[in-house]
Amino acid sequence: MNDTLQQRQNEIVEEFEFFEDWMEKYEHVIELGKELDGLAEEHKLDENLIRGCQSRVWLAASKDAEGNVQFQADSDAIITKGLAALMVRVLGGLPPAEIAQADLWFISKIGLDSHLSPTRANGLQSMVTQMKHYGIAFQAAG
Amino acid sequence: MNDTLQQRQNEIVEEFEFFEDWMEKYEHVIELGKELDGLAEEHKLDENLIRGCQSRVWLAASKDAEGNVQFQADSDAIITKGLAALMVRVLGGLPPAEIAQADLWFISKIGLDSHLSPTRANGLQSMVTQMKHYGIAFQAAG
Amino acid sequence: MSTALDAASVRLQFPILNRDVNGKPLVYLDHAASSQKPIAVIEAQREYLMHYHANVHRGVHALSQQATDAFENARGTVQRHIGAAEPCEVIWTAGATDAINLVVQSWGRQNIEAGDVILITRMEHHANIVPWQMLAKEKGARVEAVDVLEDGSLDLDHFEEQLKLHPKVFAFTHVSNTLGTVNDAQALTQRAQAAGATVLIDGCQSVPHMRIDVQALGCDFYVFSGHKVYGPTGLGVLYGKRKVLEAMPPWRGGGEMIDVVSIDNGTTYAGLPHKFEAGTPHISGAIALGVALTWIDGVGVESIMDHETMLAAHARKGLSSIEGMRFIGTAPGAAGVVSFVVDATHPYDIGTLLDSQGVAVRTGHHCTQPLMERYGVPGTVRASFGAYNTLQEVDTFVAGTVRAVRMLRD
Amino acid sequence: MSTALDAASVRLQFPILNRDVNGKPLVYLDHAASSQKPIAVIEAQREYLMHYHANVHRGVHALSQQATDAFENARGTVQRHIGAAEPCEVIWTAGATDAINLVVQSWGRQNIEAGDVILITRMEHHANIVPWQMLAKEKGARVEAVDVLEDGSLDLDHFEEQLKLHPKVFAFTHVSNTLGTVNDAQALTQRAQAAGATVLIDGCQSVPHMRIDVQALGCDFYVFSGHKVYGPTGLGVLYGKRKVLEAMPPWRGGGEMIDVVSIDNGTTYAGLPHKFEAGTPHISGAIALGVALTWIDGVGVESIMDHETMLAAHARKGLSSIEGMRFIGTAPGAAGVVSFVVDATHPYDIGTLLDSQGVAVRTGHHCTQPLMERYGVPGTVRASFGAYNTLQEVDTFVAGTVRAVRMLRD
Ligand SMILES: Cc1ncc(COP(=O)(O)O)c(C=O)c1O
Ligand SMILES: Cc1ncc(COP(=O)(O)O)c(C=O)c1O
Repeated sequence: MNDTLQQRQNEIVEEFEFFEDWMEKYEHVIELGKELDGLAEEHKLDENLIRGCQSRVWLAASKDAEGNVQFQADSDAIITKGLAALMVRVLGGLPPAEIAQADLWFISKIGLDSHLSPTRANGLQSMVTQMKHYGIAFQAAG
Repeated sequence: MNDTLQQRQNEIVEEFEFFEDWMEKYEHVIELGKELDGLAEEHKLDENLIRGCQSRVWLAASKDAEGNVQFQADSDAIITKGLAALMVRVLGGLPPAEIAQADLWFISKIGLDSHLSPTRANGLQSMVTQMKHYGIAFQAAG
Repeated sequence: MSTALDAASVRLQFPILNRDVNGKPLVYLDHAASSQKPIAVIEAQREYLMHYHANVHRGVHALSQQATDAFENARGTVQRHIGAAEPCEVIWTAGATDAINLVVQSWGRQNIEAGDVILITRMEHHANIVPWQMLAKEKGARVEAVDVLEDGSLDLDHFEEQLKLHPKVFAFTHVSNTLGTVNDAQALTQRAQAAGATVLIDGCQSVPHMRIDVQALGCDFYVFSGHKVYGPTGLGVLYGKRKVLEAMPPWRGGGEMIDVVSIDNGTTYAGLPHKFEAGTPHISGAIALGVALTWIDGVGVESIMDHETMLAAHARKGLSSIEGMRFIGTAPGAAGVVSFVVDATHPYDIGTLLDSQGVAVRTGHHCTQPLMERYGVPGTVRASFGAYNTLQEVDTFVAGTVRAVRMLRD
Repeated sequence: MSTALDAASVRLQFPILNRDVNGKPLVYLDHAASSQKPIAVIEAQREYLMHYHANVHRGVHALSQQATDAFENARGTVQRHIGAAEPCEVIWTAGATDAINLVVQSWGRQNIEAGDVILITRMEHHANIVPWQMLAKEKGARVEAVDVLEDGSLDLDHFEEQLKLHPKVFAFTHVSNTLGTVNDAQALTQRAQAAGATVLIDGCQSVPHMRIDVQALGCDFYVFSGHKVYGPTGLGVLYGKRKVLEAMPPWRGGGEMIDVVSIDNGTTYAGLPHKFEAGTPHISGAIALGVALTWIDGVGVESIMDHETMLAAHARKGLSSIEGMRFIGTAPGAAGVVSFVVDATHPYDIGTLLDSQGVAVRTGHHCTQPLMERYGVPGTVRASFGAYNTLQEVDTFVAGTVRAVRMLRD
């Protein structure tokens, strides 16, 4: 288990402990969505697009100088984008192998797991799968 | 209302009043079936056949010297045949017009109406319809 | 004038409306996707399974007879409810989608030829688009659509234009599930038939809200789904004119729909309605649908329609105060559906925030992607109302939307 | 060895078995036509409608999410129950008949060509005959059948003969609903596939009684109906190998089964399993079927099979004393079905007299007319047993039959 990974998830869980109801939680998620840089229009390419039935998610990834993976994510729905921001915060900059094996327990801990259900039409579940695939691919590519 | 028709139905109802349970009723129906002459094999023609899903009924009709209708009926199932015998007993020998308009209330009175339901697969309901059609046809034919 | 509906007493009959969602009382405004069920419908289905379930038809035993009678009585209830001439014109299907596919694959494959035009409208549900597209592809025919005006009403000039193509069939929705537009089904049917088209009407969103008389409409086919008329899931209805149905070949083969089956000498088929009802039917569903339609009659379908229209008007009024509000579908006389987008917000976000306040609305394309294309939106937020909704619920919904928009924009 | 089933305690779970028929306690021996439902199944369906009904998929609100999860969980239950590799290999249909028609009209119309041979058996239910005949007629192919031996088992020599015709498909029943014959599905599948055929197995009469492992069987398709496995009406299952399903075109068009719908630019389809599930599904039915299969697992399907076999043996023994008794289907290892005719009596009469004694049996051709032809009978009397039947009920049935025959003969 990677310390950074656990620490980041713990931080987020603490951050969300404050909120008394759903609306406050979403308020924060929306804020995170707004703060996330997202992708420039010209990078919203089809190859980066993960089509949910209702909202669209873009995900791009690259390997930095240290061999860690950097993610860029965006969505046309702000709540989806906020949740994507959380994923990027947790997984971004980690080594490929750790991403591939990451156990993302924080999502259910903060009560937003319903957004990641495979039957949810927002594309988030596919985004997480895609992040792990990047991990596997960069690992294989060495 | 025709007296004969009412009288015949009343007789049958009285006849069935004796019976204490279903098995006794059917015993009697079976007896009636066995007593009915039925049709000779060579008269079991397709044109006389009424196909139920489960049992088959044959019905032939002719006009006698007085202009009344005489029926001959048969079935490969004996209970169906017994019920057919009751119909012949009630309607046989009546003038066409009366057959066409006959109200056959005895059937439900003796509790055997389920056998005449249009959803029952024995062909009896179609036989009664057919008897009335003969009434109409002979009436029209003069 | 119909008598005003007493929503409070109607509500009592819907057990689900007592529940909470996300810690808030449920406000169910997703009627057009699927209606909730009154207790009478739920209990009818349970009663059946508890006390007289058996396979229908062909059974000599009492249980089978009882089930068959109830099943066929339900067919009679549907017949009377939609004004069909005979029970055998009512065919049970697995849903409206299944019913349309039956027509397309039986009538359509028999009658549509290469070069033929199939006319639909741009406001159709996918169920009334895709089957025709599949048929057109198979046969080398083509699908044309009547345009929709900005307010969501049908473009009648374009309709007349399209009729000049001599479509073999005109398939259209009586009421739009996305816009709420109520089409003049009788007039459209007459014009299309006069131009030589066979007419199918999608009644999914009309049967829950309006009195239907298929003979007065004059259409050849009329379809609807049980689950949208306070009835069961897994069951729909195809109405067809007897003559039209009789001329059609069967679609599904199997038990019930045959007369004689022989491997060596060929097979002959049963008459209506059984010819189109292969296999063991959805018996409990049919019985429950009969109860649902009887329930609607008890409340009064005109009262239901008036009530829903009133709720929709109230919702529109409340929502209008939101800056950047754009209603999709504003035709006069529209049914109890309010569809909208709000500038600089995504429908998914509004739906999610309403959900967290206990309000269930539908967001997305509502299975009408061509309409989304038409209006240039990725989807809409849709609130749709049923007999059980109240003014107070509409207020909760409006306040929730105002709050959601504020959160998303700030 | 499985543990012996406690029929008395199983019975308690079936409310319908407490009722009277014609003044006598109901003895329900028509399991093969449709099974009765345990209270768990009835309540699951009711619970759903009372507390969390909503249209599935695409909904952002909690109710829709809850319904979708339950619906998809049920798919997983089916997958595990029949040993499928993945949930997406389980397709919901309106019943077994609908499932076979789906295969015939999607796979069949894509793969069967003029001159091709479609192989079935003479013991098939009409559901596994008529759709193939319709396809054969459309394509100019022909339907051939494997003969049935006098004892009701499949004529394996004839099967080998027929394989020489290089059938494109072999469709056969796992267990015969009329004879009770249990076919060696694995061996038949292997032989047929080795000869180049795609294999469909009709599991209507096996899933209620046997442990099924579709991967071990190796078949391409496996179908069954909910209402015969202690489950709901209006719902069936098509299992297909992923690769086979993926190569098939969709059958019904509509909502849920699409990816992008455009009138002008064409339409693309969704992946498995949705490609084959157009329209709103039978949500309450799917959930109830999941519960039914879980219920079977709880009792133990091996125990059920043993129990039924024991009842059938007891019935045969009792009936043997009747003069002129002729059993139709006497192959060793047959499932819990007893079919017979008695000299100089008509099945309809025996059925009617049993009914008046409270005993529900099925009479007629049981949707297997080619078998009736084979045995030269107009129909049979069929008693079929489920987990809830008891030895005492079998005694009532035997005594009732003895009495009926005496009445009919004297
Ligand atoms: C062996 C067999 N196959 C197919 C069917 C058809 O099933 P359903 O009528 O539920 O579609 C049945 C039952 O009627 C059957 O027993
Ligand atoms: C107008 C319209 N047509 C067709 C359908 C399809 O109905 P179902 O999904 O019940 O088959 C719907 C509902 O989804 C609808 O609203």
